[in-house]
Amino acid sequence: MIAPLRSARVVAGLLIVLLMLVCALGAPWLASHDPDEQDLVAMLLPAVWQQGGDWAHLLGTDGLGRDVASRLLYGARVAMLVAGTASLGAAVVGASLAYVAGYLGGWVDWVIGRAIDVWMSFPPVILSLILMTGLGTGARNVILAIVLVDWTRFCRVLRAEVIVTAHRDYVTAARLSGFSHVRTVLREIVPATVPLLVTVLTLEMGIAVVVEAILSFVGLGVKSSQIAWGQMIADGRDAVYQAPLALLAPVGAIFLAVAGFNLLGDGLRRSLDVRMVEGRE
Amino acid sequence: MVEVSRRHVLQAAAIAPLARGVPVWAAEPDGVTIGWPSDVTSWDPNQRFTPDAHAIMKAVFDQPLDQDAKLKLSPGLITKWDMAADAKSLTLDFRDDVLFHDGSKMTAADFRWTFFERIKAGHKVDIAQSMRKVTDIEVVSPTRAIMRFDSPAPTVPVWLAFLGSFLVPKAYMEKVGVEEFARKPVGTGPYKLVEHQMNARIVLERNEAYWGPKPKMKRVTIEIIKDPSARVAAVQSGQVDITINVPVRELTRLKALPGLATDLTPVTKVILLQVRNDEGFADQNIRLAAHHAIDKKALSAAFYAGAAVPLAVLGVPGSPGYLDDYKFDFDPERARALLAKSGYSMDKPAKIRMASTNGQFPSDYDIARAIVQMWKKVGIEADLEVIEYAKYFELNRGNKLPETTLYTFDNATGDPEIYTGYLLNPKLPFSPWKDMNFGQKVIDQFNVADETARIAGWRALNREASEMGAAMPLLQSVLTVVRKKGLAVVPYGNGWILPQAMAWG
Amino acid sequence: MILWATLGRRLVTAVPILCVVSVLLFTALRVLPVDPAAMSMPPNATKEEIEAARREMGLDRPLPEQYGLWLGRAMRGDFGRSIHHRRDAGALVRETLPGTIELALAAMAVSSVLGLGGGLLLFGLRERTMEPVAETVTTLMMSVPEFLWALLFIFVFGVALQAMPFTGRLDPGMKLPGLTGFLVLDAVLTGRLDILWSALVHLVLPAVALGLAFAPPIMRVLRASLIDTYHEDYIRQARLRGVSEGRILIRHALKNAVLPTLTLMGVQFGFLFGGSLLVEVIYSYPGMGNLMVDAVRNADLPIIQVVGLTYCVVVLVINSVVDGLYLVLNPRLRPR
Amino acid sequence: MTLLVARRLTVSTVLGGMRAPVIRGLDLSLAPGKMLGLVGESGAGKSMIGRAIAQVMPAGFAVTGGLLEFDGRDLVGMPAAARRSLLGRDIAFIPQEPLTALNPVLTVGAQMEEHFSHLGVNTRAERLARAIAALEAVHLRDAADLLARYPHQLSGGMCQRVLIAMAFASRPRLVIADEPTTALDVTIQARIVSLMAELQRRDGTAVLFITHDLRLAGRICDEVAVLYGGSVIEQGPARQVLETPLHPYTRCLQLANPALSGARRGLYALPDQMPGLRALAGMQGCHFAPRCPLAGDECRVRMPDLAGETRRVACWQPDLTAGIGAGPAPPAVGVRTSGVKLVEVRGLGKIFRTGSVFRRRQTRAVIDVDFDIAAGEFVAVVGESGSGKSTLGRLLMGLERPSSGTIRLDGRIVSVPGEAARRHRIRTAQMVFQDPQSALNPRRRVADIITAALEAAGADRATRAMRASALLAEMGLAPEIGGRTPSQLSGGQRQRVNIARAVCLVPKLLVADEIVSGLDVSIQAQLLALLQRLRRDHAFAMLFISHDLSVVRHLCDRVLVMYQGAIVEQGPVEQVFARPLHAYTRSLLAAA
Repeated sequence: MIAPLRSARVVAGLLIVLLMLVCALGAPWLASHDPDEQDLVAMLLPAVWQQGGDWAHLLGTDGLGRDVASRLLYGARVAMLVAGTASLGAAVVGASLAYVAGYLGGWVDWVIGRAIDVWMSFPPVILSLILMTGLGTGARNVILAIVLVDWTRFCRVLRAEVIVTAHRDYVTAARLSGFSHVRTVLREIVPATVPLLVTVLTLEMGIAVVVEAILSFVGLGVKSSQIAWGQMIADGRDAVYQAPLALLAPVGAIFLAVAGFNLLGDGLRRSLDVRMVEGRE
Repeated sequence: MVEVSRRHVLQAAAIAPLARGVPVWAAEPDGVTIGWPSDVTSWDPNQRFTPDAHAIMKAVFDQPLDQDAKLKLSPGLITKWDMAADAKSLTLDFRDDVLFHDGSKMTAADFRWTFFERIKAGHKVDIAQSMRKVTDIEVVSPTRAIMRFDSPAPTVPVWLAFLGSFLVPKAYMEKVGVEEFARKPVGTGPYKLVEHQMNARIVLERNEAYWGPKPKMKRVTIEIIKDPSARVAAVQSGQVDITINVPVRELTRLKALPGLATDLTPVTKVILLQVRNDEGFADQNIRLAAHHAIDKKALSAAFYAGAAVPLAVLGVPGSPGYLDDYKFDFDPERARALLAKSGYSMDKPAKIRMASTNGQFPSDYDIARAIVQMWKKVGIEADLEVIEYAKYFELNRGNKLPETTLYTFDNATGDPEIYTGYLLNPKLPFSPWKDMNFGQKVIDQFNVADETARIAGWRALNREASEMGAAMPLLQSVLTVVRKKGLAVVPYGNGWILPQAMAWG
Repeated sequence: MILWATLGRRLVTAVPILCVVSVLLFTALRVLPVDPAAMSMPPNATKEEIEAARREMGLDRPLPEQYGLWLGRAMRGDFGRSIHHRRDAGALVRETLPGTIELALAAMAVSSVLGLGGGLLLFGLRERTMEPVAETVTTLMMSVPEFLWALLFIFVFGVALQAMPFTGRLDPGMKLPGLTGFLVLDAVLTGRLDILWSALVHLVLPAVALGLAFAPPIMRVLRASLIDTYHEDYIRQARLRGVSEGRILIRHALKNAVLPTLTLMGVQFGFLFGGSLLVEVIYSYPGMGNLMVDAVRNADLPIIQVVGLTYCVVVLVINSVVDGLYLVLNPRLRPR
Repeated sequence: MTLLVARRLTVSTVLGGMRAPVIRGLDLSLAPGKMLGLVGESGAGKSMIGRAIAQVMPAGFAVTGGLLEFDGRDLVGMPAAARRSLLGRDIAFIPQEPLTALNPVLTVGAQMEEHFSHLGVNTRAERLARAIAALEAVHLRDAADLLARYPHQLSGGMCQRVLIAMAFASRPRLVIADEPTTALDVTIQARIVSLMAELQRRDGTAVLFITHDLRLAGRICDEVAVLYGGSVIEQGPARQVLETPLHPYTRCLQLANPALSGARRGLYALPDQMPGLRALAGMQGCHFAPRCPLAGDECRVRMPDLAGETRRVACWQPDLTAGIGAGPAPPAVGVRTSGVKLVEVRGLGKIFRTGSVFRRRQTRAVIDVDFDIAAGEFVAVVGESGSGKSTLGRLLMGLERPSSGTIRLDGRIVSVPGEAARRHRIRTAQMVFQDPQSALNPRRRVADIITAALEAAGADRATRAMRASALLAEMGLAPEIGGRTPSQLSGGQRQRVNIARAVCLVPKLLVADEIVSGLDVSIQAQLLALLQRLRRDHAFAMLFISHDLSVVRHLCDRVLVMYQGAIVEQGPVEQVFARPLHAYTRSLLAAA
């Protein structure tokens, strides 16, 4: 497990992800203001380096006089929470089905394969919108929606890998050695697919950040009382002329977070010698 | 770097339309392009009450009755109306010089079709509700009709000037059917619909055969731009000549740009919090605390450049029901004290739910969020939910509105009856306040005949409503307009921006 | 012909998929805490009137029966009436779909050109010093989803440079020919070059924003499959026959390497079609995406249903087309 | 006069910062019209020579010394364009894997047309005519129809014929054939070889025939050069080299090959394997010395040169070579069989159903098969690919469910579903897989792999460790191998590990599917010796699936001949091989 650390991408990605985690976990200490604290006389202040900027508001304030930098930090919490739990959830659901389908084959595989077909005929954005319509807003529902939409990503990619592995003679040999099906899967197939799983998981985290931002942007994401980058973008759009940073800062934060996960995933893919998986494939 | 780009924006704004291979967006001298925040969902004007589309409807169709500048009923297609003493019949005289866009003549038969036959034929029209009491419309001659009611209906003339009351041609509609009519409407209004591309554009052309004053603009293009920042960009780049409902804070910036003018007009619309009389707001102390905790002046300053007048009662300054001498103070201390009386504090906040629209009127969502913060500081924790305007009635009908909802109410007439009488009438769909003690007083007030007593009664009820926390009026709404300097618009007190009232000066 | 047989088979498999999708959509949306009947009535409607409307809409019947009812009507092309727009839902989709398809096709073109071109470029850079730089750039590009591109483009080209229009599909004041709904096509058919130009200019930012987001994976897959292909025996054998390098790339390698790329593009274009929704919202582009977002906000069930279904149909069509193309390009799938 | 000349040719790569030669100081010459066999085991560098001629080498490899000339022109320094005009025209290549050497997305016609266009045939009509003529020259029927087909629609043999047709289309002066028959079935191999010989005679082409099969090279080539560790160690007229090898390595190779006819003899099993590039780079003296049974002190210090006139050999003491004798005498066949029936198969059939709902397809892989295996008996199954022999093995192991018939193992019917039958089956029978690459989990240590059965049975760590070291010793593997992962092992070592796992709990029956195919002869001889020793020690029976008749003859007691899913002939090996009754058996034997 040391080998990946020699990849510059992995290190860069890890650093960014760590930075995001520090921001998320340390937001209460790092933030200079209460992120919800409004100041109706200090709205749309410029950033510190701009004319009229003030050290009190590093990145200026938004349309309600809230500190953009502090909101950015707190926004990382939802982003990281959703990225972590949603992708893990999707991985658990998708991978379990992939192992079952790929190993057992037959009608089980057929049913799961058709389920994937049905899911794949829905563009993810549309499906998550519809799900959120049904589920209602809130971080928990965003996570649920992402799990319900993106399990197919894991299932599709892993299922192919499981089928390849399951056809290896050493899997047959394990059965012939007297192992049960469950032990065979756990012993021979799961370890072979872990690098792929980790890679897809990492890339999925980036996707989850984007999906959460998209949903919050159209107002179907987290609750309005929660601080999310997507909402900051939606808010910042109204004042793009007065305070462009209120829009650009969350855009940059999303980009950085996604880039972190992508660099990490990409680096892992290379150093763990996983076959090609593309970001949104 | 951002500073540089902003300066660049300003410079570029001036030259953009001239330079580069960008299509030229400047309008023709007798045409105008309007950036409009909402689309017309259906061209059947009777179908639905849509305040947003009312101005556009008024360009294509005419109402039987109109309102003058002082918002009093005035002749429209109807020249004379005469309500019987028992208020069970209404005699109407029509103009005889009105042509529909297809060239056919408008007669009383069209009136009967619109307000009676359509409803009986089962067309899904909202005016069916306002014309519920109509038993028949008797066509005496092409220019005279008599409406008959099953019970006294003194408000029918008002309804004839209300949303959704537009005259449609019987012959044409019967020929093409409702669906087709909704696509290719024919009215009597000053403009004809030339083209409508959903969610994008409406193109109107002057009706040269119009019976009334001829509009100045030959061609009116309405660009549907729902996003406020996009509307700002559009007017700034010259894509549109005029737009409305832009965030007030943009006005200051846009005013400074060469070639642009801005208007900020107070209108008859009130911004208020509608409240329930139960659940988290069952306790009057909490309601009053919530009201006292809101710094209306700060809201006005922050979101309406101070132009929106803070209100103490339901009504706008200058309207008969308004109480100039009554104040409802911004007093967080008092709010805290009231909450303490009911056992709540910052540490143990009272919990309520709140709803707001987002984009229905300028800065609505921001105001809601600002209020949530103001409440937080006194010990009220509000869970804010965004709803669509259309959902308000549905939720209210099911008694599912939260404790409080940020709401605007447009009263083009300014009459107190249509403020408090509507907003706090438990029998009408507007009010989540279902308490019949106060509600009965409101309903009874409708029957007061004497004008002085009527106004006095409403004023008393206005005061009572505020004092008991049944209503939380916030601000008088303002209309924001950004237009090219050369474009003149006649201002309407109720905020209408009518194409027929525009001219290049 | 085999191509038609495969497309036919695709369509046959698409029917059950659509059925399942429609059932899922139907049940999912019935769980919603909204009352379509109440929403379709004016504010001052009475309870009895709403009850009548509910009966008329069939909402009082059991769910399977409601579905049967809906399906029966849908078969006849009647998808119900929009609650919000008070119009035939199918007609609304027919009006907005061409715009979305036009945008998606333009974005697919952008995405294909950038993806394939970029893939060739990346391949050309293999084992050069620039390679890690180029790859990092693609990784970073992959980190910008379509809605960020869209916002950035508005900010840069619309707001800061004022070089490009970024709302709608046409300049104000231009009359839409209105033949097919595909503006570019209509403009060409009617010979209106001004409209053609305006439509194209309006298409640039949204299409590039959308296309750009889906190009990097195509680049990388093409590069990877080209590298794989160059390890194949037949490439070496062609070299051993004295075939020139240029010919090897174009005639031997690209034809093979494009196959995995095509598979990816099929999936990508399905996603791209969904991604058009956000771009439409951001660019106030009148298309199905805006219709959908409106419908979602207004809980306009008939619209959500038919729009959701339409997205599926289009994705299935895209997949079928890609499958067909794959078949044309890949003789191995033909029978022995 | 010589057409192709290599003088002190050295091809190197860089390994761990050090230059490692793959071919060192190679001397070769090939006269026009002659056929030179280049023989060697894997790693000898034989394919690299062909690649060097075309200068199409894997990344990192380059000619670092010496001279390589074709018709007096320097092939290495020549401009690429000039070389390209030689390739396909004067120098043609026939590849090892015909199925992958044709572009799958282009029709045969398109590829042949391209070739003729390269050869300067300008009109399409003429190109097509030439293509048809070329295909007819390699005895392909319906040539015109063939042009419209894609490679996947052809069999391996047909593809190879197409490639041969293209190679000889320009009447080249030199054809380089790199293991052209290895990927093909036995019966087809013979036909391809004779086709090449025919065309070579027709055009007077010189052929460089690269192969691992000494016997094959000896049969068809004019001259043979034997490679070891990147250099030629013996060269001479083919028959002479085959019959009286001068180099100990050649002699050992010859003795490691089991004979198909004549008296059964022991195999000479060379120890270890050819050293890797890194080891060779640092080696002094004769590269073969570490494995040579005759190596003396001088051999280990000084590298001998290739010396001699018509017979050339690189050895300090070639006169001793003839003294190397065959290995220990083979075990007497059939003696150990007890007559107790271990396996009884009756009416066994297997039908595979494939295809979609729309187009069901059935393949009858095994048809109504009856046979027995006695305890301790080695039974071979032979047949070409697709004859159902692997399926038979998998049926026996319960890896496929029979469509009909019964299998009785050690007195109990195991061809029924259920855990009890499975337990009984895997206790009685174990399987050795064909491809050790696939059969060994790359993530596990060897010791874990070979004691997996103990782990499954719940044995503790100490028991497993003990069994592991015993097994390693038994397989002739060093104890430290137990701590390695499969990727760190050589091919021969992997196959031993593969066998060790199967014999861990000492089953009564081993099913071995092609376990020595694809291995070098010397490794093959080692494994055969190992199997014989294990048989002696444990007295298990074996179902030995193989396509190699000489190996079967060497190892097995009885043989089942399978053809298209059915057993067409069975009996004692010697009897069947000497007097085949079925026509298919006869053709198999004729081709071998």
